[in-house]
Amino acid sequence: MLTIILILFTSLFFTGIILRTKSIASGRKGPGIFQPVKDVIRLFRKGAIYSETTSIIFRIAPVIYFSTVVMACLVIPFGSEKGVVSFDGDFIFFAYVLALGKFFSIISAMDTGSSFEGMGASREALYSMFAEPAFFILIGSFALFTGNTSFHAIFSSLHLGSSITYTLGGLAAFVLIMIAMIENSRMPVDDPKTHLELTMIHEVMILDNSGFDLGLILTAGFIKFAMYGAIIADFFIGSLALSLALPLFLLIQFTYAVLVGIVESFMARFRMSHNPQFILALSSVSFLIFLGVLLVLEKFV
Amino acid sequence: MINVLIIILLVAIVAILLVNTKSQGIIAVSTVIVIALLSSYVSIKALFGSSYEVIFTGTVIFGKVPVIVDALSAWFILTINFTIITGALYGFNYMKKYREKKNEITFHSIAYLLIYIALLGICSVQNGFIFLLLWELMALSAFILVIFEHEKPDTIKAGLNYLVQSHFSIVFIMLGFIYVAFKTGNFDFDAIADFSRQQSVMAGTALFLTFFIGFAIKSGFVPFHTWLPYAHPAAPSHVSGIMSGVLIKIGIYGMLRMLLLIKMDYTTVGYIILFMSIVTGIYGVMLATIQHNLKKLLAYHSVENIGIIGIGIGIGCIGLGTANKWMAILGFTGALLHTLNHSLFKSLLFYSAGNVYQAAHTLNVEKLGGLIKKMPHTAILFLLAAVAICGLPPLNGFISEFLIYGGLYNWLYSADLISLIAIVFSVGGLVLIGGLALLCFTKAFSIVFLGNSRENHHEEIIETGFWQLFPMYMTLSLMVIIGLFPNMFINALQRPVSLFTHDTVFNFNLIKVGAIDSLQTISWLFGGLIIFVLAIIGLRKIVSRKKIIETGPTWGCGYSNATSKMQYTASSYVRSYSKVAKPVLDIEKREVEVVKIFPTEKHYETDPYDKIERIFIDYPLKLVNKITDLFAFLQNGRLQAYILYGIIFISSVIIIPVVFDKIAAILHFLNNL
Amino acid sequence: MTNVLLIIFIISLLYVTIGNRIITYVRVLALQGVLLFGVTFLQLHEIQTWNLVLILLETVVFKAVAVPMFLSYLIRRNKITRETEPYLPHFISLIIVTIIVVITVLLANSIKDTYLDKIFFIVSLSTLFTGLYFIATRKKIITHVMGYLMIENGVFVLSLAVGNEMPNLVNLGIMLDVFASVLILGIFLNKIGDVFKDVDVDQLTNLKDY
Amino acid sequence: MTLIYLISAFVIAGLIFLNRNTVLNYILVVLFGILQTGFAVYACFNYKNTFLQYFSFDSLGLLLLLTLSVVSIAALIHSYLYIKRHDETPQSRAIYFAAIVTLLTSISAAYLANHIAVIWIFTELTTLSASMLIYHHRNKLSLEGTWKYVFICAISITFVFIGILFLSLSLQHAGSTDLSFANLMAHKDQLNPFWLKLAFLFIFTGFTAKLGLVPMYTAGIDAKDKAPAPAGALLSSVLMNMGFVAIFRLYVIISHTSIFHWANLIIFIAAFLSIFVATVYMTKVINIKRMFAYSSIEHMGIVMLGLAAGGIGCYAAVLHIILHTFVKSSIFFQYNQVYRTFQSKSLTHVGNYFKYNPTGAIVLLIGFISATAMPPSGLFVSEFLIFKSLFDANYIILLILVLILLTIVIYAFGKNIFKILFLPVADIDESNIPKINPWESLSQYILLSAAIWLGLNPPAVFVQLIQDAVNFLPK
Repeated sequence: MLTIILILFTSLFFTGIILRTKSIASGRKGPGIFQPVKDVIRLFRKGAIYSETTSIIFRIAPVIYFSTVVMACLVIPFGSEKGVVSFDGDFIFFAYVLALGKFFSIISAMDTGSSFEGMGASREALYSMFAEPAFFILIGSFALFTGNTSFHAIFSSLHLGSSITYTLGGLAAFVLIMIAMIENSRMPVDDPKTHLELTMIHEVMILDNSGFDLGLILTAGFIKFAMYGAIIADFFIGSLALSLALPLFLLIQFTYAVLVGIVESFMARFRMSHNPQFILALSSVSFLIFLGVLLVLEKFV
Repeated sequence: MINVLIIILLVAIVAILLVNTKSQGIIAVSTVIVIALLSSYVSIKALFGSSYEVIFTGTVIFGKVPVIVDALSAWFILTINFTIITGALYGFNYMKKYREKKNEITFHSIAYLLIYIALLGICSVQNGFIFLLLWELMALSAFILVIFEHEKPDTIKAGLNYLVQSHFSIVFIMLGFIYVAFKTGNFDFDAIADFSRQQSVMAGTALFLTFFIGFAIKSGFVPFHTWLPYAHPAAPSHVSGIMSGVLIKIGIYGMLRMLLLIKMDYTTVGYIILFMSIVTGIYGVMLATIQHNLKKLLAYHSVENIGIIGIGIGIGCIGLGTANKWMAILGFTGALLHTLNHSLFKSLLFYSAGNVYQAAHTLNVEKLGGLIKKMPHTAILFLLAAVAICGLPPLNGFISEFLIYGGLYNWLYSADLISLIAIVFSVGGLVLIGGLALLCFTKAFSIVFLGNSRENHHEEIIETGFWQLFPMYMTLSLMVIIGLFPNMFINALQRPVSLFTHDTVFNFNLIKVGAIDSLQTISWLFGGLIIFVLAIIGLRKIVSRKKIIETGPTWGCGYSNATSKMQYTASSYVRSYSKVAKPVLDIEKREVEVVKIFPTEKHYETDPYDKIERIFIDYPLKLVNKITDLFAFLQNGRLQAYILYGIIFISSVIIIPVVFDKIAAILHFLNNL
Repeated sequence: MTNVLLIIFIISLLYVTIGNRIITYVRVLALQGVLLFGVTFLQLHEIQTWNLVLILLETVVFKAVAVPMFLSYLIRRNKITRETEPYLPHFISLIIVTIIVVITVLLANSIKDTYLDKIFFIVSLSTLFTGLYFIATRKKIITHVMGYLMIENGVFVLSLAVGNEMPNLVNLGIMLDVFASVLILGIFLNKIGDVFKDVDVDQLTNLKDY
Repeated sequence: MTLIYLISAFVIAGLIFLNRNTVLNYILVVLFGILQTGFAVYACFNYKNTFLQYFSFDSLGLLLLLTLSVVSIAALIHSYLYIKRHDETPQSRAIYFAAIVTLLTSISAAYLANHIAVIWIFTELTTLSASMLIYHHRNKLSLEGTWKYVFICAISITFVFIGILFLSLSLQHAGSTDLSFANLMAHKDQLNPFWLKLAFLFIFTGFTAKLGLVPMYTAGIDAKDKAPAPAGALLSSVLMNMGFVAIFRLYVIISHTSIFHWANLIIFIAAFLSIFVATVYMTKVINIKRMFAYSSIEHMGIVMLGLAAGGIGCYAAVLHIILHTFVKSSIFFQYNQVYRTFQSKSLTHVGNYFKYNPTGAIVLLIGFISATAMPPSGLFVSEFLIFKSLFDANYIILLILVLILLTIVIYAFGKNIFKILFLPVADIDESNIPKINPWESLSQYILLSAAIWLGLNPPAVFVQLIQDAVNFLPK
């Protein structure tokens, strides 16, 4: 229960922090931390305009997208605190429920019959497809490491002892961040601030959404960010007492946001044709982690 | 009971031969339903305890014929019954468009009944010889069903291809039975058990692998899958539905039956099956993604799903081999449940494809589009089936895949290095399959049903009638029920699974084996998800009550008059994918590049082909032709030559042994030197 | 005496192979018929009328008179050209037939059997194979018939070689065989003569499968 | 009775040949039908008796005689239909029926003969009568076919005669001259193996012309192609059985001598080559009739495989040849209807038969299923048992090769049959396609269902007869 509240809370200013960092980095004054949230609220108040090409799919897709993200948050624990629900193999549920959301966002993009949105959709589908194995192998290796198959059990029984486990943790964090980047379609895979529809992925998919729906989608985006932040945080919180855990959590979320901001302001987006290799590289990194785990457990004979 | 069924069948066939076309359909459907009710009654009893047994005294040649419906048979019979019924109902309405082809319809109805009986028989008969008879009866009647539209050469080609390959399968199975009979002098299934009791484990494994190949051909494991992508598009949609939903599952049944009977090195076999299945799954979905023909795409997805089922079986076997009970339970439960699930959503998908075909008279996705506005029911049904087949919540596909994942993660703890690698690759494979399926079905759905129509169809596209949609909704409802209340079905699976784990029937609710335990929670979550979605939709309604909701053209990014031709096409949707997957695929491109400043008609078309087919089918056929050509001179019409053959035969029979003796003598002499 | 006749018989074979007119073949066949009668007659231990009649019928009447006449009738009727158009030049045929004889001699030599009369065996086999060779290397259809008759003669000699306790039944059989086959062949030869322009085996290669 | 049968049959043949009156002809034909049936029935009641010293109703002979009688009735009916349609001259009709009567009679006599020379004589007779049938159409091609058939048969009959001479030679070592099978059996231990080998080799090679096996099968194909379909049915079913009987009777004796394995080897080689040749041409032919002829070759190969494999294979071989008789004859009868529909025997001009004559199409379909020995046809049983016997006798490699070949056969056969049945041909004028009376297919249905019934659920007496036929062979 605690996690979902925290996630919602952090999601309020997460994107704000990113924007702020970027504007500072580029020497601008920039909007306030809560600007994105304000935008969203305004959007909720607006009316909507739908393309006459679109069908029912286009209308329900944003809702489903949003709900899946929220659903996914339910299984995320907070350190030793359980999530709202926790069961064996809940990370499978986590991944698949997000996939459901993606499915609908893709077909809603295709629903508009615009070639640009189709382009975005196909990229989105491809990249997420490549990203999934990385995530599963990563969690799998930690499941092996801890001997549990649910988020909560894994994180609560995860204690990084030797130096090698720290490197594993580091690698895991890196992979997770990257996955988060892909899922939230940020640098270096996608650039939300580009001006050319041809080079967008996520932004171009929602070109035709407006009003309430757009609001939902953006909100979902914020929550997603915070959610992944939470997972990363869980890696390091482990079974700390709440008094330490809480600030640590916030700190991690903050640094994560800043990191994203910095990356976005000092890096250029990869070429589209290079993205698949990059994403597949993540899978191999997570496989590396898996081997590391084998090393730790002395499975090598 | 059996006699009753046979009598009903014969009466029905005679009746069909007598009455007119319309009532033929009615008779067929009603017969199917009656038989289904009877067999379901028996099977349900078998599924919850008392299994049904009759033993006929056969002839001297093939011994006694036991007919036994145990829990495993029962599960498959029930699966078959449901799809057969929906298929019959759907087919009855589907065939209304073809009423003028009287003979074909007569033929078709009889074949439908025959294949149903054959399937039931295969699931229950326990005598190898009769099994073979029924097996081929099934193949033949399936062939008859497939070639309904026999004026098209492709249909005949597909049918023949199917027939020959299923003959290969029967050859392998036959060899298996002959081997058993050779050792034990008996054809019924007890003999197989005796065999594996007497012979070594190695022999058992060999025997199983022989059977496995036979059944793998039928159920379309890579590389034996090549008949599927031809047979399914050629057949009428309800036939594709039952073929992909039921027919290929009978192969799975065969494998499981043999697993029960034969004692073997389960671990090795498990690894073999697991490996083949992963390859099958990934290869199937990889080819599915690049297909343009909707039914062919679905056919390749059947291959993929067989792969998933196979992964389940493989895990189960390894579980048995390594005495990891929960793993075995999860594996087999997942496999069996996925068998049911796949038969549901795949038949539903084929039925929808059938509706599309009858409305638009084409299955080429590039020519379709925007159908959701014309035929909303079909679109929604297709969408939900697609969601299910991608294994996404909250539908049934997720449940079975979840169980299989559960098995894999359950394997982790008891695993050594090799099996850990195996696990990683299976998980990776399974996830990849999921991802590709998502890519593929987003493509299929959105190109066929969404956006605008890419071609103006000469006649008005209209939604199919209620009675044709009714069986589809039946299927859908069962899918939803499995998705939301999986535990009912899991409980039904206790007995079949406990046949494999060789222990007393256990109650899943009492034992706390990880994945199965969490199904309860998951069904809650699914419910929650649905409610949440509805709530938000409600909220949106409330919020945007007095807001202006208007419609306009799609935002063309500045370009004002976009046409439907400018929409994203299927090939362009998967282009980046096919570029990545080039080495595996085998796509023939034909394009006219833009040359001058004012370009003329430019065109670009791709034609996907199956690499494995090139290797395993086309090349051997070429070889056969080459060899036969070498001997074509024999019948050359020259009398002298004909006489010469006789002389050559006689003289060679006389001379060759002599020559051999001489050579042997010389060699002997040389050795002595 | 028998051996002399048999040797003449073999010589007749050699003569056939180099004969370049059809009529020669017919004559040789007649000669062979006579020779066969002589041989059989000498073989008989005691004269039974019935048996004698049979042999007379089979050899002189049939092989030496009826068949040759019939053949020459066929030749005249179908206006068959007088040349025998072999595929191979004569001297090669001669060599081959000689080789055949030599081989049969060797073959017979290798067989140790008291019941078998060697020289008969040699003659019969060489006749047999010469006949087959004859069929294989001649163009005209009528020469095929002749080759066939030659084979029949060989078989006849063989039946003598086996020893003359042959049951009459079989004797009857072979008579019937020769008779029937010659008749049939003759009839169809006529037909062929009617249907086709010239009676050449190359005409008869339409029924084939490639 | 046998004498009466033979004489009256030949008399009937002569009468038919002589008179030119249609009605009288058909009356005589019917008479013959009755005679044949009566003789068959009579044979059943005199099982295991011997007549005229040269004929005996043993089990194999009886089985095949019954088969022949059944098929011959159908053949006569179809011949009647055939002749009626082809508005033949009285003369050709007379010759046709006379020939067919002679053929059937001499085949029956050959089945029952217990003396190799007698078999030989009747074989000669079959050649004569068959040649008449083949020449029925009196055109260039039929003439050529007849010529080849007669010539090849003459040569092979000579081979057989040489074989018989060698046989008698080897029998002389046993100090006996009587060539009846019983006598040979009695002296089986004293027979001289060397001459016996030669004898078997020549007799086998000679009879392959009738049996339709490598090496002398060649002319038989042309014969079956050129003869009218009803006659072709007889040539490719009962006549082949005659060759089988002849070889089988000698084989029974060989099987008790030292050269048994050698003989088996030869049979294996010939049989396998036959199947191979059949496969080669099944993939090549465009002439439907020849395709069926090649399929017969393939089946004879399978039968001989079963015989040589021994054990249950011998039983299966006899079963197979009987079932094949029914199936193949009905296919040939049906072929005639196909020809009437399309007026062509070339695959390129024939197609979508299912549309024009469903009843016949089903016959062809069932025929195909039976001819390729797919379940649930009867031939599957026999073929299955033959495979099993090969497996039991440890000829695994051979078995696998054969299975591969048979699969190719199924592919080729299926390709052509489905072309005939289902694929429409491009330029066909549907107006002059005759409507074919379904009842004409009745006899074919009866034959096919008989094949299925005998295969799947053989009556005890039938099984017993086959057992008796093969129980002289070593188990």
